[in-house]
Amino acid sequence: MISYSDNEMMAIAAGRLINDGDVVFAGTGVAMLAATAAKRIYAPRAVVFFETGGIDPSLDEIPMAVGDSRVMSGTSLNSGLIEAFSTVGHRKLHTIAFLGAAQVDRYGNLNTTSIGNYYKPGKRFSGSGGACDASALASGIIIFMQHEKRRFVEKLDYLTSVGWYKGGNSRQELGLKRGGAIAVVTNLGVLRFHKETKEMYLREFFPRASVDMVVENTGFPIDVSGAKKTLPPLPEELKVLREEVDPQRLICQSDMNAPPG
Amino acid sequence: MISYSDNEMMAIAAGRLINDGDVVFAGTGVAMLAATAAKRIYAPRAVVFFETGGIDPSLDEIPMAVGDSRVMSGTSLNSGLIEAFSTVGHRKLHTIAFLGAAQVDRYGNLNTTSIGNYYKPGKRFSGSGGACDASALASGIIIFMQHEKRRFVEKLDYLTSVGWYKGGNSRQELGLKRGGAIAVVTNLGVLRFHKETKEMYLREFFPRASVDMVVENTGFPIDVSGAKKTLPPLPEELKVLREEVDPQRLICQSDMNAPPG
Amino acid sequence: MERCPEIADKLMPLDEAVRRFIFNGCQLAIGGFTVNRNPMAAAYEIIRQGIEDIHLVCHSNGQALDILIGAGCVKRLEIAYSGNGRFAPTCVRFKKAIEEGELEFEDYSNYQMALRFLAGALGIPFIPTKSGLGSDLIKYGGFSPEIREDEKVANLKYAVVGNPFSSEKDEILLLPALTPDVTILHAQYVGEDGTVQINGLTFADLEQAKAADTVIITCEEIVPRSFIRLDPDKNSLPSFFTDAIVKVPYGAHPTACFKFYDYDPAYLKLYRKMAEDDNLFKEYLDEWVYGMSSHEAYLSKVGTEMLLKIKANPALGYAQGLERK
Amino acid sequence: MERCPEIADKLMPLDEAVRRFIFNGCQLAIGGFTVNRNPMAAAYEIIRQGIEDIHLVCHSNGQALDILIGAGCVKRLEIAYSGNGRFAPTCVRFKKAIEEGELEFEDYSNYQMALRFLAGALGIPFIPTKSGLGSDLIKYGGFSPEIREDEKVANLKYAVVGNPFSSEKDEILLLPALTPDVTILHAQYVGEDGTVQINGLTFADLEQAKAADTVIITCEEIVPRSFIRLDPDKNSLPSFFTDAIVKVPYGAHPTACFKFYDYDPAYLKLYRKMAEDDNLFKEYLDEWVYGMSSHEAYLSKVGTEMLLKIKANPALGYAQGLERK
Repeated sequence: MISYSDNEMMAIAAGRLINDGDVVFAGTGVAMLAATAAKRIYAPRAVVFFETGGIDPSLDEIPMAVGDSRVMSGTSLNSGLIEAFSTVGHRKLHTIAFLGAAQVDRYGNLNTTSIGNYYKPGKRFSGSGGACDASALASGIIIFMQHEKRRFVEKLDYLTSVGWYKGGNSRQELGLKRGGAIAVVTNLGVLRFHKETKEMYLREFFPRASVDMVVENTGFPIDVSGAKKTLPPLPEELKVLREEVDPQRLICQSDMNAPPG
Repeated sequence: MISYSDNEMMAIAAGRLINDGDVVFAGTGVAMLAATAAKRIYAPRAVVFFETGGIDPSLDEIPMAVGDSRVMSGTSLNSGLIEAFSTVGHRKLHTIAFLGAAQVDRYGNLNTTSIGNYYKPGKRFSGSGGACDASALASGIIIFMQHEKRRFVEKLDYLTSVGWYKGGNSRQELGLKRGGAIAVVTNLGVLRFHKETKEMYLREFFPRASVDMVVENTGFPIDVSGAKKTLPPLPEELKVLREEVDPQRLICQSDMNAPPG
Repeated sequence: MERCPEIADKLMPLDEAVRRFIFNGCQLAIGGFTVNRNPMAAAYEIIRQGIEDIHLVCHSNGQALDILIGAGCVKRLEIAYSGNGRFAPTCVRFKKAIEEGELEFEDYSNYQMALRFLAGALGIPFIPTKSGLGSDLIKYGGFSPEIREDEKVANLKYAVVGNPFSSEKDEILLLPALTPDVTILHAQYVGEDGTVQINGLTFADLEQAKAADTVIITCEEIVPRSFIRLDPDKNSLPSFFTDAIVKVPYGAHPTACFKFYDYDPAYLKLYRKMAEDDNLFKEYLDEWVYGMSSHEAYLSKVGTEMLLKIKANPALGYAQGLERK
Repeated sequence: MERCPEIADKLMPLDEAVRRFIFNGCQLAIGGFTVNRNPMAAAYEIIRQGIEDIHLVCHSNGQALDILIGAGCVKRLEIAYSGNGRFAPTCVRFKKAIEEGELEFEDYSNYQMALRFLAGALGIPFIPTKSGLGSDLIKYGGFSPEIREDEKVANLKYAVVGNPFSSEKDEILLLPALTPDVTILHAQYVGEDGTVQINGLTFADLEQAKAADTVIITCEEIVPRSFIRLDPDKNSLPSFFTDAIVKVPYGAHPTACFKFYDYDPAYLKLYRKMAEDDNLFKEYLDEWVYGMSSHEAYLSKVGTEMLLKIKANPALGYAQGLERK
């Protein structure tokens, strides 16, 4: 049995959700691993791009931030924020955004702003960055989280980014005509959203996790009735991740890095 | 006595109105001669640019249209329409636009659209192009006209571009916070606008013209009380125009070319 | 074309691109400006295929606009400017069509049209500007209420609103976004990876492309990936915005293509002369458009001598000393 | 500097540029993004000159933002993101300042801030977007009514309006334009003609510059006119938008400057460590900012060894194989 890190399992599980031809809006850390791995393994015609404006960089080394010079190198095009975000929202593209968060609620809404009173918070995070925009404008978002009760909450301290809002059709009624949360990928498994109610449920748990671990670490009741065990990382998936995507092992070898908070 | 064409006299008279440091938005024909001559003779630190996006081209040959490749050659920057028009309106720049028109009224409003019923006109011209925009947004416009009664009219058939609107403060009241018509340069002389009323008056008549010719060819009563004869083109002005600005004599040698209508 | 697996499904001949993507009644935007980089080969092909009832949305598209109108392909027009510089202060067939009441038309300004394409590119429904306040561009809407019910026509030409961020009275125009069914651009280069590179001024081409549902790129050259990716700061559009890529050398003739060739003054003068007369214009179309089986045949008719005369000096981008009187 | 008559009145040393154009209470925008092309030398000089009460308007300006806040120069902040990638998921001094209630602040998103700069650049008072609907970015305004009376603060954080061009209910956000008093960018090149060229991603730099009253450009190199005009398609800003041009090699250190140098991971880690503790951070400022007579002195302290390590491979734009853990 091959050993692998949480980050590797998460990147692979998320990468498997990408379809060929998707235009993938990547963040940093595991999100970038997942996006790059997806393109190299599952979706060769996917295009990876960054909110800073870099489209389809060669990514010979893994960037440490979306402002890293590595997202400008070997690109199709170097532009800027306006171009990147209008691409995220472009009606003719199927755009998928990878995002991290400090808190998520059952409808896939995200908090990356603060805990406690907004004006004098107990804990302040980095803020929206492009998360609010990608959540509003992309065809869908895939969220990376550490699976902890304090992060999977009944009510967000601050709603930075709209997922399915209040469930049902409420997102559309806001005027957001497409998009919504596709999945939450955690160190324990993959959660999806019910078609009608838009409530989160457990779809897969990772080989090293269990349904009970998910229930214990989720701060709201969660449907786990249909959950199945995830296929572990395949040797060829790990090979691409380690040899092509992150040869310096900056992200692969550790657990999930740099989640807000 | 040196002989010179109407176009040469007009270009020189208009060029003399440009100050060092002005950012000059040039059209084609005489406007381009005037802009280029101004930079080479009177205002070396002026910058000439075009609505198509070309900034400070070398203009080794005179362009025949603002879309001519000659406005993209040797530039500081090649951009596009959005950049060019936002430059025209930029609050920190003193921008002067050179425009032509088929009709002008006493307040320096312009028609480049049509004569007669708008929906089925007796005569259709090219339309606004950038004229409406430059008139609205620039620090000032300088207008080139053939001096004819049918062009200097009591009422425009169509108001394409706002000069001083209805005179007085009416331009400001529209919400246009700067700009207005600085001068009309015709084949007969230079007309300016009264400070308070914003009504057109004759400031200069060209050496080959007279006050009477201006009165006869203007379709509304015009104040000519303070008019003075223009200094004829100086040898050095003509030398620059003919040898540097328009060495192929495409515009210099003819009378005013290509006025709409 | 087998050398380009990344764009294999987008590379196609011109007739196929027009057949697949241009349809009767479509709303169409074309790139270029007056005498530069008009997608002329595509315009000729649209005429040959007899496409009708086009709703053309233009800032200052000179030559392609005029020939599409002249050939009867255009029913409806939103326009800022129809002129060809010194070659036609007002485009001739456009002028005739308006004066004879043959077009549904509405006037805007160049900045307004560029901003409307920008709004479409940004995916926002409108964009504000001060340009147009007080002018007859606002006073006279060109389209009838029936036309305004068409889903590709905004329900209002403009809206004038107060600025909610100002404590004083501050009125501003809102312009409706444009989202054409199809945009056609002529570019210098497309890479084997689908990246588009336009050299020189881009006019409103990029906004027009990003605003559209479908984008056709005709280009002078398909170039290796290594060439197009050498300096990505110069590139114009990533592959995912384009739907058809067509290699058509001299595809902008008789308009110019910066660094490749200049405009063709003799052709533009001939065009103008023939356009002035209805019968001569029919002859012109028969001879230069319908009578041509392809753009290659058209270029043979233009002739090597002229193609050499208008060949651009690559250092300057235009044909130095070209006879232009 | 005598070689550049065209820009003689704009070329100046860094201390002069800051002294002339940055003032207490000014609204300031800075270019770059998280760990890239922050105008760090300018930020250090602002701190050395003791500028106070700055109103900083930012999308994601990581390192410069954090040090300006940490040094007490910033009173008011409009912000989308304060992080430095892996080096500081949330910028440390920013985080402390917010948690301790030391800043007047208001949150936006990156696109919202970029659009607000775009609106300022276009000279329009507001710009619409769908991004933000339903979020707490709209629900919570950060500024008090008194602050909103300041002429550089919009009277509303947002306005939600109906789209007048839609027959159905269609709500949209309007964002107020930003027009900073000063924008500072760090660029790779400025030509002797004043043309600015930025290589690689431009982030929102160009919109920030065009939106501002005053623009300071720090740059790696002043280059001949013949070099900067070789390919104008690559250039970023014409001379007339800039007010001060300052040559500061390594002026973005410890952030990266594409094609010139990478970020300095060791420095960023040291910074983070010292920023975590108030006393250590004072030491850091004394040692690395107040104690430096100039950026040259600062670079000597960084040391040749590190400058060589972070030197970018010009073909790649970054330092290949740099130790980044």
